[in-house]
Amino acid sequence: MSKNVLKVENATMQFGGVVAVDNMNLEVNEGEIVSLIGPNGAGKTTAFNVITGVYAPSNGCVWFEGDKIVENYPHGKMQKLYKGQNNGKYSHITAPTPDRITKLGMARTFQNIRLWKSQTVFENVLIAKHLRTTSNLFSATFRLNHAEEKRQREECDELLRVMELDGVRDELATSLPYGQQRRVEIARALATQPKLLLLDEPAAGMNPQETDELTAFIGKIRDNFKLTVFLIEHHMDLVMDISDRIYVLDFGKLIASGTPEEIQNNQRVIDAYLGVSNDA
Amino acid sequence: MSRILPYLLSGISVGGQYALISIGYTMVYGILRLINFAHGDIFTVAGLLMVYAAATMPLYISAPLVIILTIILGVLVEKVAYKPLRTAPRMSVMISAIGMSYLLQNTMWYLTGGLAKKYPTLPWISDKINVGGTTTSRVTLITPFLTVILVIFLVMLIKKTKIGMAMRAASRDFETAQLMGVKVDSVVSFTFIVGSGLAAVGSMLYFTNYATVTPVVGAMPGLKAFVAAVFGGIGSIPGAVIGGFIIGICESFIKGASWTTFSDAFTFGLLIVILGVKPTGLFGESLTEKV
Amino acid sequence: MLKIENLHVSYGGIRALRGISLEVPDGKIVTLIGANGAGKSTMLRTISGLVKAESGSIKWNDKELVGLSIDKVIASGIAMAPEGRRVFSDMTVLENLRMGAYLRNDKDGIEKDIQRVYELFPRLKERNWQLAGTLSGGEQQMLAVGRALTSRPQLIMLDEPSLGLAPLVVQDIFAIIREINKTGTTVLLIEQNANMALKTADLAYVLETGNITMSGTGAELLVNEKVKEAYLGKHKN
Amino acid sequence: MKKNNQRQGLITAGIVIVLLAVLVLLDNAAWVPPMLLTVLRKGVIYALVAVSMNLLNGFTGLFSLGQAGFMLLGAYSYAVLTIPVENQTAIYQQFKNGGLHFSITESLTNVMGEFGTLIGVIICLIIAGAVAALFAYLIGLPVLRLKSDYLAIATLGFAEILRALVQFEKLGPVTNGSNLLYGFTSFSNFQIGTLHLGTVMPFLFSGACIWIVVLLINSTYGRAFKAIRDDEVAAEAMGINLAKHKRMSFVISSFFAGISGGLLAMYQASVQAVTFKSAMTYEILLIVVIGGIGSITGSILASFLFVGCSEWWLRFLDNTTVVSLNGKIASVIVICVAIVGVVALIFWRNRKKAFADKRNTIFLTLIVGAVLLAGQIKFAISSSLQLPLLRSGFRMVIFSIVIMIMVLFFSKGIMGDRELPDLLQKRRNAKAAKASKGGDAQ
Amino acid sequence: GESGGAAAGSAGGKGSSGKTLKIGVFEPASGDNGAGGKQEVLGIQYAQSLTPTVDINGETYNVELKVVDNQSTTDKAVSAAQELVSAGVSVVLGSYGSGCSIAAAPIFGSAQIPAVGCSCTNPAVTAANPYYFRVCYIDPFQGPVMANFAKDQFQAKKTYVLTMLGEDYGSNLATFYEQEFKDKLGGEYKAESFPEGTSDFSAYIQNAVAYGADVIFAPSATTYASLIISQAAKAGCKIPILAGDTWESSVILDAQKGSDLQVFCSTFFDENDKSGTAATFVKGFKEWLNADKQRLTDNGGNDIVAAVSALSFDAYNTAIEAIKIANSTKGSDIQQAMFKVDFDAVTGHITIDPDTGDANKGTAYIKQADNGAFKFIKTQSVAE
Ligand SMILES: Nc1ncnc2c1ncn2[C@@H]1O[C@H](COP(=O)(O)OP(=O)(O)OP(=O)(O)O)[C@@H](O)[C@H]1O
Ligand SMILES: Nc1ncnc2c1ncn2[C@@H]1O[C@H](COP(=O)(O)OP(=O)(O)OP(=O)(O)O)[C@@H](O)[C@H]1O
Ligand SMILES: [Mg+2]
Ligand SMILES: [Mg+2]
Repeated sequence: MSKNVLKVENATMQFGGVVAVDNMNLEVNEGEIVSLIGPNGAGKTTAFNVITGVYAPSNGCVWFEGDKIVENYPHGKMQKLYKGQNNGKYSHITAPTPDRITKLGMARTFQNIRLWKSQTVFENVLIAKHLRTTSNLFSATFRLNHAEEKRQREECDELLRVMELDGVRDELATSLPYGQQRRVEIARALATQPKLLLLDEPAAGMNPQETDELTAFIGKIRDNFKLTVFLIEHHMDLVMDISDRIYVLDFGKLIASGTPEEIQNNQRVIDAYLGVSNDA
Repeated sequence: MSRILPYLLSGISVGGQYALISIGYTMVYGILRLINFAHGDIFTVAGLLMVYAAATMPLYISAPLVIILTIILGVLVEKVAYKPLRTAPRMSVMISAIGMSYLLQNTMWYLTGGLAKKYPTLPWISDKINVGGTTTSRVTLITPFLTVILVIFLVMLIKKTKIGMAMRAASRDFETAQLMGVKVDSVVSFTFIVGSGLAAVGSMLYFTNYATVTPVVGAMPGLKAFVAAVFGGIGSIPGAVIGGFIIGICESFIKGASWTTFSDAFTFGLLIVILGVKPTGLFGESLTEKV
Repeated sequence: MLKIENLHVSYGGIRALRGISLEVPDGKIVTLIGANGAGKSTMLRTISGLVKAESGSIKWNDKELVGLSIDKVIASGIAMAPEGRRVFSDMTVLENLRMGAYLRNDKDGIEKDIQRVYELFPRLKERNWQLAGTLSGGEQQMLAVGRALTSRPQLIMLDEPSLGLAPLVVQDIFAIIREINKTGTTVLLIEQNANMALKTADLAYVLETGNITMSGTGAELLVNEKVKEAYLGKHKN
Repeated sequence: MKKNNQRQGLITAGIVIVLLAVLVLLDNAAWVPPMLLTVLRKGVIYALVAVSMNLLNGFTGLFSLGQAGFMLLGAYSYAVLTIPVENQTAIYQQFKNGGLHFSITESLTNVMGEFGTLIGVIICLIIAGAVAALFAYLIGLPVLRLKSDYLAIATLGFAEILRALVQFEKLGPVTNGSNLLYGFTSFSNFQIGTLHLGTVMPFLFSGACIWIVVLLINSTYGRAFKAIRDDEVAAEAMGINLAKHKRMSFVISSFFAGISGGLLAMYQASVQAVTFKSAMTYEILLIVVIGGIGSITGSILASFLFVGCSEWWLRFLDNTTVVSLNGKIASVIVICVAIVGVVALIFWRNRKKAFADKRNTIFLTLIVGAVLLAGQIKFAISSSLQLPLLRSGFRMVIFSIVIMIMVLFFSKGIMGDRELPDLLQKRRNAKAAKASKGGDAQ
Repeated sequence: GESGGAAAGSAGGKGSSGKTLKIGVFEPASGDNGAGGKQEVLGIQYAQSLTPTVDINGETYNVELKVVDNQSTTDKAVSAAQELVSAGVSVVLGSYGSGCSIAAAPIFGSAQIPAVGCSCTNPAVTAANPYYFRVCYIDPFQGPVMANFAKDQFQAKKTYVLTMLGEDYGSNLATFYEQEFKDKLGGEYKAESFPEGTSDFSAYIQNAVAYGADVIFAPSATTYASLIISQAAKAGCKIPILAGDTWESSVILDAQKGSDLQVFCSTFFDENDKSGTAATFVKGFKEWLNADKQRLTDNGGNDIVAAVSALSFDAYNTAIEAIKIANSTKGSDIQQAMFKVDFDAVTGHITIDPDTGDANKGTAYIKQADNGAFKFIKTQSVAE
């Protein structure tokens, strides 16, 4: 049994009265590709945001590689509003900013593409290496770090080659077609040298053809970079193709989990999410 | 009480004038996301226009005329300096505003030779009256009432009419607002009409108290009014008004307490403290950007 | 009827549309399919006036649209759900729907249409008071489509309405499109989900790098080998 | 590749040496109009502060309007530390026993002579920067959390607070209250024998600082700044600590603003708090935007243009009678070159656009250029003319109109977000690409 | 650079008829001191119209005025001064407002161009600046004069002192006033300063009343002065207001007009003095002013003769005297000659103190603004 990389424990995220994520528990094991699916507004993106530190959960905690990286309990205004369970189980606040979590080895892409718009593809990837630099302001300014800089540049070029983006290396990232932009976002996330890669709807806006390419691609990078992948997606072809396991979320609660076959035949999931004839 | 009353009165009066000016800032900001640096100068121009108008015509003609001319100027500034830059980076529009402010100031300077002009005495409102043992002019009392009435009217206008909703929609996204059929240019013009009109009224109240007009006299009240707008949460009209009164009254008391050296500094200090506690001002909507 | 002739559009130096001619007959569903960056969105943006045409003409009920300002185009009975949702993020869901009906003056009619949108997307009804900016991606997409519906246009243009929607909702969306079409609204649809789009459409055009390379009824293109190969993906058939 | 770099280094070094030599020459030649030197000195100082503001506004996307405040701190720190002891009683006449009773430059001059003065000046400039940086660090903690315009107005307010603070009577023994500080080491003190170095020195100081900023911007930290500017959320998600990097940029920018304040003090040979008003910040912002947000060379070019226009070339507009021939020809040549240069640059920038798109720009550029040129020519041939409209204040009216035209027609600034070397480089690349493509086709 | 330019300029005056000698006029035409600056320029222009030429070495030089605007601020003053240097002037006159003079002094000094201040009363203008001279009295004299006046005229025990924050003229003068009032005359005072751009003075006026001041001493630029006066009048304040020389301006008259507020200022001469050079000057200057509408406008819209105009008139003549004595257009020669100047000027006899470069003057004139005109009250000197 491989050890789990990510573990979300009793996580609840509440915005005012809206419970976006409700007492969620899940695990992602090393080397797996795990998908998170569910109807719109089920709380998938919110779950990602909790995991990556964008939001501090109202209650619950997140473990990464055996360390507790996020923990919170209802306090302040939330104390009165809190509707979830496990109230009182947690008593610490650990709320690192997203950059700290990324540094630990977790990287993500966004549902709405967020590339740095005035930068080329190469620069987008290179900037993501910043968190791995050991040079300080002084040594960086006066180029005392040229060895490291050179190494990072080479790594980035290598990454672009693997991601088949070397052809557009010096184009402005945001001038590329959608599909390639998604790939640049993935490359950028990989440049931070993560152990766990979180992808939020990587195939959104892609046509079936491109979606197929992406499917193959995700498998490839998992193997190449020895990653664990956790992804959100509405394209069922992709999800069913590559997932080792799937979690299904509805109204903030996990309603099912299992292998693709199990999920595809789960009546509750079909009713809530998949619909009868799976055409998408 | 008799020690405090005069300061309170002058504070409320100045506050009301700041409030009237700051509405112009806050409305333009609300819709164009632009700090209209030229607003303080439009206020000054209104003062100068009154100086010239009152010299040749009776008040019942000159006062409305000045308001109309100021409104025309306001709209003109928008058409010349801001409209061509609708799609330009925000910083450019800001610079255009600063440039316009320069242009207005320098032109006034050129025309007046940089000398102070005496503001005409407006009958009735500048008469002296006695309040609780202190002599003050009638304008001191009128200002807060007028301000509050105008603001209530304005808030109704924006809350209850379609143009109010259109303004809020346009403030975030011109293109999509246009896709809903909003005539963005008209909405913006409307904003400038209201803003400049209020600045003209404000200038009459202000200069009635302060006697002379110089080309740069609007700069400080302009800045204060802007601070008032930020203070109240920029974009919010009631916020601007409350901000204006708070700043006016605080200032007056600080001068009363003989910390005059720091009366401006205090205004800004207060601003920084407020923003530190509430980063979007007292009534500003806190924007949650979803990722 | 919307009739486009020899339309050219460029962004700076990039030529996005290179002489497009097409027709959208009244009361029909017409779809545009094509790869990423083919110029589909540019097409819609040009019709609504968001982008200026370099040359060519766009006739809507015999009225020339090229050169009109956006609000005039919209006032002539066209509505558009733009790419990327573009909801008014600091207005509530309800206010967003009201903005959709900005040009209408029949209060009762507007209320009725808003209720209809709520029926179509119950999720939005639950979120009625919520600021649109905090909605989930899919919810925003529903709102963008709903907002276009409340304007009761003669022609509705939808740019990838199914983007980011759950499979169940995607099926619903296409049902809705057929339904509003039945009430007499002409539909111009852009979709990445070419399969569903072609099944729904009366007429379809294929756009490749700024040119129309194929056209025909939806059913015709659905079985066309080239289309299958390029746009439908390996999973189909 | 390496060879190319080496060649570039050599070329740069060559240019720098030639530039410095020319400056020394200008400084000592009798025929040079003193106004040219004024423009060069003030221009290069403004270039530094514009670059520092660009680092913050253009490269990090933090809209701050506190520049004048940090310059004030720098200017005062520099002045207070360098006023010779013997002058202090006279200068601080209102604050008996005022002054620090020591002067860093003086002490060092006593020990090491001329060289000591130079070292002293450098030390004091660094202290000037450090004081500004320290204040920036302190105020940065609360205000850098604010978003765009809120940050702008908070920093503007902070600058005003600093101004009031410096004028505070209780600090009078150090700051001389609201009175002038003067008599400290200034550019005219830089002289070897009869060789004036008053223009070279600010170029050296500013140049070194700007060079450091450029290095910084092109380093990994500079790239992180740009990422924050382009998308904060993405930057944070990619592991860039927002608070730390924003503060870093703010402090560095203020450091250089402080140094430029010190240089400005040297240039003016006097310091008074009233001159560091928000109007000064606006001027610098104008320079940054006119030059192009995010372009260092743009900021530098714009500084010289701005200072030249406001201080020199347009001055004739203020006088009902035009000055006589002295220095006139030089000024006319300089301004003609500037006008033609800018017009050419604009044309070149727009060369790719379709004519319909650039028609307005072209006409306007031509008209404005022609009017300015005609004005210059008229100015050159007239001996002593009474011209209508020309009187005190007209210069500033024209100046603001010029600014408006710049802003309205070139909303991205002269350089956009590109650098001069980039533009040249790109052209070379384009040529190369064309050549290789041609090769492929055959 | 600077000296080279100056030499080239003065040597190379190429007029069409005879040679030209340039005199720089370094005055504010705008800003807080714009009004006063314009009046000084008028005095100089009038003087030049009377003495348009000067003979040097048997050759007649036409005097050409080169007027620049220092905009009343020290930073703009620097470039304005540089402009004069680059125009190649032989002598500089001005400025109204000591700050600008202090800021520009090093520039004139290093270009070796002597400058003659007209109404800049701060001692620092000439102190340690061998090239700066002046024809008026200085603040260490003027401040005590006003303190003595307050004591003599109103038996004042308490003074409220109001100055603008960051304005050196006012705060300096106030300091000298306060010292005299408290240390020598045994009174007490309360000092406050208002920030630049203030337009609401009601709080300050209330403070003065609350303090129970016998007089208010408010030396400030006329833009603020008019606000202070009109708002004091409006608030019904009865305390006499005193100020320095800058207040002798039509702006003050306008502000005081129609109220019974007592406003006093010290000044450099008495325009209604019916005897001697002053009378001739006043008559001639009025005629000259009235001959041109622009001049009248610049003078503030009337033909009242300001003391600063008289001073600038004297400054011009002092410069001409020095040039004659030096018999040279060279700055350093003229500077040496300054100390030998000795003539009867409008504002009194002028000789220059060899240590400071200031004119030796010992009396001030006190005037009251009284419904549209200045009324001469008395001459005042300092109690020993
Ligand atoms: N604002 C813009 N500036 C420059 N080029 C643009 C801009 N918008 C689009 N383009 C370019 O125009 C071409 C057509 O873009 P368009 O958005 O119309 O494609 P599309 O068919 O809608 O693609 P997608 O499926 O990705 O939405 C593309 O090459 C794109 O890069
Ligand atoms: N800041 C917020 N304030 C209030 N409600 C919020 C906020 N953020 C998210 N929500 C609500 O929480 C719910 C979950 O949103 P989330 O974005 O996680 O959905 P999702 O599963 O990613 O959906 P989709 O597939 O449509 O992207 C939604 O109903 C949304 O409206
Ligand atoms: Mg989502
Ligand atoms: Mg598209």
